[in-house]
Amino acid sequence: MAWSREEMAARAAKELKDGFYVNLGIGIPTLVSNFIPDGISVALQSENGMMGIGPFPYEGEEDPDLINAGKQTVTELPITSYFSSADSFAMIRGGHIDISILGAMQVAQNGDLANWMIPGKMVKGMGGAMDLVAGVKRVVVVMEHEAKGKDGTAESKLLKRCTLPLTGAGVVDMVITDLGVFEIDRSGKSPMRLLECATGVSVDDIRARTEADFVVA
Amino acid sequence: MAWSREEMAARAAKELKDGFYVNLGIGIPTLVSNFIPDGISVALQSENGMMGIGPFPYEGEEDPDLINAGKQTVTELPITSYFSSADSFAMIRGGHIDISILGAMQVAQNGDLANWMIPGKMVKGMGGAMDLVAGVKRVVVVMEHEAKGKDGTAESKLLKRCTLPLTGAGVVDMVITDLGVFEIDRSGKSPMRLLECATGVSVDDIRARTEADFVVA
Amino acid sequence: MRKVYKDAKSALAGLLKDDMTIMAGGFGLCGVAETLVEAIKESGVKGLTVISNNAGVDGIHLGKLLETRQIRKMISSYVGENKIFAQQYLAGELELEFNPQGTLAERIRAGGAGIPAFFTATGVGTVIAEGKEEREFPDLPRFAGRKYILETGLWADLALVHAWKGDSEGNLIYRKTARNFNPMMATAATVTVAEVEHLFPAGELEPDQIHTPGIYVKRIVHVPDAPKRIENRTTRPHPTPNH
Amino acid sequence: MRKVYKDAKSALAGLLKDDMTIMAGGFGLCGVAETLVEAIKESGVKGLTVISNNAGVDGIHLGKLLETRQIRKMISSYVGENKIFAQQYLAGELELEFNPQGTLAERIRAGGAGIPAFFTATGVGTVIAEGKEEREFPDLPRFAGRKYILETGLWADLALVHAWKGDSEGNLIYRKTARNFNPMMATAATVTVAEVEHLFPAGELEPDQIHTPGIYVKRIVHVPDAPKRIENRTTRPHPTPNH
Repeated sequence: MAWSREEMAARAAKELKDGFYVNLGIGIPTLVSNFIPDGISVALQSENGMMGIGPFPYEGEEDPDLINAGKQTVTELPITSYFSSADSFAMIRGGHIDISILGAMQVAQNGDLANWMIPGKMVKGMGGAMDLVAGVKRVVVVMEHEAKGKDGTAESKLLKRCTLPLTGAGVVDMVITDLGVFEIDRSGKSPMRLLECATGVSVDDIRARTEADFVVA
Repeated sequence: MAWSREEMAARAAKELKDGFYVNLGIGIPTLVSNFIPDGISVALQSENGMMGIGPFPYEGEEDPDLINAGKQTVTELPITSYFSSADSFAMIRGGHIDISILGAMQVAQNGDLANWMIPGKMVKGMGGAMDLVAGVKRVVVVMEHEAKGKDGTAESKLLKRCTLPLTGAGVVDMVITDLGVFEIDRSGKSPMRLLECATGVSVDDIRARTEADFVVA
Repeated sequence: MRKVYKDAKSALAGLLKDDMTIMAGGFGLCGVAETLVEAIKESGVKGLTVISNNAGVDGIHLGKLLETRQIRKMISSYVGENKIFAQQYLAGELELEFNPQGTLAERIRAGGAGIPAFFTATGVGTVIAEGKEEREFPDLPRFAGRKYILETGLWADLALVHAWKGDSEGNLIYRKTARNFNPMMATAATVTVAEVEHLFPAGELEPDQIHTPGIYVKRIVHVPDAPKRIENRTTRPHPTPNH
Repeated sequence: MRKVYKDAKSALAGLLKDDMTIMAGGFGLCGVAETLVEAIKESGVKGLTVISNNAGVDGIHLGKLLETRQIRKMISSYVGENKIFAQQYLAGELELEFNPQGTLAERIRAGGAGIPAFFTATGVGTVIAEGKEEREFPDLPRFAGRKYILETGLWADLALVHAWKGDSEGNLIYRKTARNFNPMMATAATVTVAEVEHLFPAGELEPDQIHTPGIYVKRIVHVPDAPKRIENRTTRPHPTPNH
């Protein structure tokens, strides 16, 4: 037993507070917008220059001038505003976005994050990821707990130290995996803490499948 | 004989070329807009956030939201755009304005300019003057050749070295006074050159009333 | 509508404390948040550091806070319109930090944009450069051959901005040269409070025309009767009808 | 009307030379100056350094200049959509400089704004920081307690931007997320050429809504039939009528 992608997204959505300005990464984080709790109103930012992302357009109503950072067609909301890339990253770098929820290849117990390149593979580029993790007030990673190899092996993605090139050093505040929820103290004063186990998952299960050191909250 | 304020402004206007973007300082420089040659079209920038300053409004049509950097009411033109102070000085600092014509208390033969404070007197502030002289492609000073004291004494304002605190070091390209027109090589490779004498003024007149060294072009 | 407050006093409630730093938008008396500044005066908060291009004029806008001696320090580019300012400054009762206007504007933008410091040629060789790091960039063709000084980003506890139109989300649109310092200041404070001449429900402002996205504005107050003042009224005569 | 050119080829006449640096606006295929880039392709100019957030996709926009091997180097933040890019890069035929997207945007803005260098926390502790000056700012409360790296301003020989509306003075208005990198790039090149979907005489655009003042645009060309492409078409079904 473990959380599904939807359950991970739903858990991440609980980190949102009313009035938050939010940047969601590609993949599972995108699903978070489907689980925003009742009574909570948030605005979604897209780093290509938009605050207030609406849902996908109805078929036939796609606007090539209206896309999100994943280059997907989206729509406007009553709160929407547009701005340049410089103004968008001024907003991100300046610490005005409340929370960024994004995926990762690896997270280390000290908050280091790797999610942009695998040496030896063709590098696509970091896009806005380095800016987001450096600038946003709170960074929540949502990822599978382990990387599954083609040969059936599984390697923990929650590590003592990242082995892949970093996206940011000491930038992650929380990690939500299919196995549980971890809190990281960026200052390094406290060790990483396991806050919750996924349904049907025990602390021992998690210990067995985690390279990083953690304490149980 | 010497040039009047209007003649100095008219001479400065000859430095404008068709299509130029221009920033005019307060005082004699403001008069330059009355002498723009036929067939020449320029756009006047105001550092408080406007490109394309129009004439003063008709009486009764003043708009408190539409002022120039001298806090005078002005009007719009068909070419007008507005922008923030940060964007305005990005335009100035970035070297996009073709020419700045401004007044001065002192200019030195190396292009140093002093026009913002007199020690011992209440300092009003430099406003945008330091940004303009540092950023604009070409800086033309229009000023009286001498400072007249209350006791009837006259002191040259065109000096070997400025004695007042500087607005900018090595920033002036041309000086137009009531006595003549001088060219300065900012790089310091060539000495200051006298290009023109005002109507009825001789080179000897100018030498007698100028502390700075200059050669005659 | 959680951002909308009924008046200036309530919009500032809980935000004011002695010795705080406040940014105040405007150029001269154009685009100033005069209603909010009036409420600051009435609050009696003191020891203020005020970041504002100008210092108001005697008895108007920031001039009022000078009269009441609520301001301890001004960070400005030009204060020439204000006699009380001169008196207090010469008497040593008021601190003053002059910044070139473009450096001031950029320092505010930098603060809001997460940039702790930047290099500029403005002020090199002047008193402004004293004590500041100076550097050349010979490897950058566009910038080689001259000197630059390091200037730092500014940040305030509170920013007061004035806009023409605003909506309940905090989105703002400024009008003509009343824009000036307001957009940058809105980005560079822990809390930004906006007064707007016209207040709309969200969705009424065209998203491409919004100058300040609502994320920057925590509180907003409608000031339909805000005074608009002219410092230097300059006009030309109407053309004669038989012209 | 001196800024208005009849087509993309004439708008670029005299501006192109081998080994030049060109900025190209757009995010993905949104807001790209595709007509101007097509004219660059037809000119045959080569050895280009192109500053653009992305590299087009195979056979479209900058993808065409990759096919013709006119590009020597890309300065970008993400090139994942382009297979030709990968091939040429892995074969050592193409240089690549990755910048974090926000750093890229700010470097362009800085170049246009006369700022040779600025500090940012983006990339600290990563490969991006290698060889760059690192510094802390303990005296600035907003910025104390973390590290920053020095990034430099960018400048190009030519910038190509795409706007929704433009006028004969060169004033531009962008539409929705097609704005992206275009406004900064317009400010950061020796010559900026704009293609606009709708061209107006001066005076038709509202001055408060202009995103790029005409001073930045030297040449402008009307492209009423410019292609608009969608990379990832995502939709939801229409609500059922009896819903």
